[in-house]
Amino acid sequence: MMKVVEGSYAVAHAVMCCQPDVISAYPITPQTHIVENLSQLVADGELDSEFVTVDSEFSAMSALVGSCAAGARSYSSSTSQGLALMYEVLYNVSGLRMPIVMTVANRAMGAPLNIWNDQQDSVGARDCGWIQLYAENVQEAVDLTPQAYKIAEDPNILTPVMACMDGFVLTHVYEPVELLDKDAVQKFLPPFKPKYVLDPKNPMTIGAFADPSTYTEFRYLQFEAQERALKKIEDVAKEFKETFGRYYGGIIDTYQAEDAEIMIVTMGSVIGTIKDAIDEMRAEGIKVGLTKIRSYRPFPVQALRNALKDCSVIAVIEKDVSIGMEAGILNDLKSAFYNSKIRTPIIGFTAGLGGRDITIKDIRKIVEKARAAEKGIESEFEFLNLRKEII
Amino acid sequence: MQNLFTPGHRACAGCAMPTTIRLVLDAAGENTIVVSPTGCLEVTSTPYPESSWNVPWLHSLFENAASVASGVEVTLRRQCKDTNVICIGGDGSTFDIGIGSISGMFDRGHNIKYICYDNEAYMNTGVQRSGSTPFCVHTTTTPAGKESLGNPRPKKDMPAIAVAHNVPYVATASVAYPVDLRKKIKRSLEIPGPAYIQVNAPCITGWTFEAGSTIEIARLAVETGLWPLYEMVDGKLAGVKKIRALKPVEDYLKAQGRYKHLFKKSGGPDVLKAIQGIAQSNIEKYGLVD
Amino acid sequence: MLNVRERTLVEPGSTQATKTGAWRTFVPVVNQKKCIKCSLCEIYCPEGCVHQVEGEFVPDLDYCKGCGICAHECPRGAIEMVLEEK
Amino acid sequence: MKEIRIHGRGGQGSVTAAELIAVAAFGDKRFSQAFPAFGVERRGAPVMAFARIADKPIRVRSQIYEPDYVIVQDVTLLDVVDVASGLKDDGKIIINTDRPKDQLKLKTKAQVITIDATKIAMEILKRPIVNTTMLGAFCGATHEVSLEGINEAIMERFSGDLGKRNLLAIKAAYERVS
Repeated sequence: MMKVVEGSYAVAHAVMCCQPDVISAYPITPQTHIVENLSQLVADGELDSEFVTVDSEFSAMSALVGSCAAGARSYSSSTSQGLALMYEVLYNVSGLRMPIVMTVANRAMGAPLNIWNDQQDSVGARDCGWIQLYAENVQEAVDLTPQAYKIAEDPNILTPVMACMDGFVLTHVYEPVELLDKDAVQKFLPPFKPKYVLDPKNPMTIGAFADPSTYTEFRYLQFEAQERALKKIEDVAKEFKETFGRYYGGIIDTYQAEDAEIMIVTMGSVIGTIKDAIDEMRAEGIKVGLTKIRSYRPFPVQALRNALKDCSVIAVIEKDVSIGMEAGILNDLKSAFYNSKIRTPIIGFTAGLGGRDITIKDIRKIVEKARAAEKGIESEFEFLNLRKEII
Repeated sequence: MQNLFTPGHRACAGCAMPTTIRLVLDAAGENTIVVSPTGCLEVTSTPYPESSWNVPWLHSLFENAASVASGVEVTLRRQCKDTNVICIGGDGSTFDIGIGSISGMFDRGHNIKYICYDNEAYMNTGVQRSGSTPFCVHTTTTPAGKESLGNPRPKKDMPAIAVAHNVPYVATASVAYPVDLRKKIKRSLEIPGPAYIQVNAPCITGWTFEAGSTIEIARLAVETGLWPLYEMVDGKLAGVKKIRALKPVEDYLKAQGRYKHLFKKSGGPDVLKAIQGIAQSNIEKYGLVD
Repeated sequence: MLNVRERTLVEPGSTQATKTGAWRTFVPVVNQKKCIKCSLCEIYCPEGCVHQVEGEFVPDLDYCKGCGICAHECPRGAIEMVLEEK
Repeated sequence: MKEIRIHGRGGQGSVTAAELIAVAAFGDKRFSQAFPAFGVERRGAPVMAFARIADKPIRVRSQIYEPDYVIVQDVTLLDVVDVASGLKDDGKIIINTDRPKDQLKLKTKAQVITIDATKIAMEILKRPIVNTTMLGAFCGATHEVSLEGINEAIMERFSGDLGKRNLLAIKAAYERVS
């Protein structure tokens, strides 16, 4: 039944429905309300989990390597500096094929220190071997949680998943949400039964070192698993729809895209503002549409080629910057199109860094620039709303 | 007092931390470089484009202040400069996430004085439990609940960890005893090598006590034996502030919202006895009462 | 005008540009007759905004946040926290 | 869609007020959204919170710049914050003060409504917390959310005696304003 609750509470409730055996997380704004709500659920006996109050994010993820190896369904959540402090462990977790799920409450990276929203943290970690799914609103962040476990724990996938939601914008907003039903989630998400665990009766070694003769093949197995995940993410999204009646797309989703001349490509909560802007512009006869990236890793190459083959110009809006080479999504999209026949002009905008607001007017400004770019690209990539007067 | 930490910082009204900082800097003087980890002090004193610091100040991350300070100190030594190098961090960065780099700094014997303003939880992120949170305190990650009486673990003994690193000067201090605090800062600067000084700095937002009573709460912590004031020089007890009129721990606990649940829940009285026991063991261990 | 500089460099003591006095609802009123010049209010003030002006201890109301520590700690009760009429 | 901005100080419950508006509007079978001004909330420092009410699901994620309504919990904020900035001319601003309107330094064409919520809160709640009382005034002045909706939201949030006393304070403010 729909209720107005804080985003963080709704996600904590979703985590509770997945019944993790071990939760290990360190406080960091704007993620803390998630771990606070989980602590209260444990303290009130509503959630039977071991909540490990670790001394740092490095230890938070390290503890889960242990718990997962011992056979526990394991959960953490972090953001920004904390995600970066986990970096070494992120590679370790994906390398050991551990199906850990982490909610990332996306926040800017320092320096300069900044606690507000952007997506530099998780986009910056795109090569560490974790699947990355991005929610457009609180309902999707809730729904992503059980789906993430179902994807991660599939024996053919066995890949950790980051369920990303924009910090503050989605963690601290109160809006109507359908909280998950624990029993329905238990049916949708079977118990975690890993094939190999630390067990004296079957004393396997986990984490041996690989020399040049085998290391490549380990990496290839991970690479192949993420390829398979493209279909698994779609299947799980559809299965979730049959059980819970909600669908926010599989690896991508589209909005008013069928006859779109100008196509916006983005991910995360800015999508809400963009949909309102599109409705406004469509009413004025401007053929603009949206293609949402729901899975950033694995990157939906084929799906994007299909969705974007007919439009006349593409505008990528993203909340990260790849210093030295434009930005994350823009890089990936252009490389995804290079060997295809698509020669549509693509222009990129980095916006909303460090929590700067993105309004409907900003979206309309971008669409104007995109229309102009159809005749010839003036600038391939720019910082939206740069305050030149303070530089 | 020297004006080395200017007003206009964004600490909560009634916060003990800026008072602590002003006393530390007043004792250390302007020939001092301060390195801070992320935390309340850093966020409230350096909101770009402003800073309260009238001494050179450097911040990098939450967990590496001691390592960063080590780099500063060896460079100053190389340049034959005698500037004091002081780390000032909260309990989260000191007891938990930064303890690794602190251990390294102590172990290498740098001439760095590490001051911890201890408000006994992660206050900058909203009162979550840290290694410094005392027994059975309510925090947002160790909440009092139907099946919980708050923090299940005792406060980590950080001074003992410093002593175990053969740190030549280790002391505890309190914002309620400014003369004692300044004396200990000056003494740490006179003894070459690393030093660790842990200052009790109550947090009005996190501990929830009556407005204006911040200093009194810190005084009560000392007068009940829960915050022993002592100095360890080369690992041996070298000074203790005696408690003139010992007070029951209840006087201290009932003035704070973070202990409120102990006065309402059935398991409360036993915990109150246990906390009185902690005070008693401090009294015996450090000889706080003649 | 603000000029964003490398290494987020900032001038020392520049928080004085922000008058945190706007935060208070109660203001300390000092009865100079009762004051014994012990300077505890100056020492304990978290803002460090109590100064001696011609021998009298006075809070600088540009910065006083009205926390009440000075009033609470004054050994002679010379400071009273009063709801400020602005 | 109607947009609301609430002004207060750290610790005065501005975010809770925004949340309660959103819960109440949803109880009235409308769609709603509420969020704090993202950032650090220091005890005593001026803070803001926001709410939106609409007849279809709210998707937009940007801040609010031209509110239809403004609620000011603490009149001392008028000296430090431009509480009426962006307020629509046909909007309303509800201020907790015992002083007459013309004594308030306010630059707005919108309708100014004053109420001594502190007095009501002290009488009924015995505490100077005015966030719930101001919701009664908001209800009475704008009718954007029903009194029943606010009452339901309050009873869901505060149980027992505290809940009942909050309802009384809200009713008193509601009647004083309408």
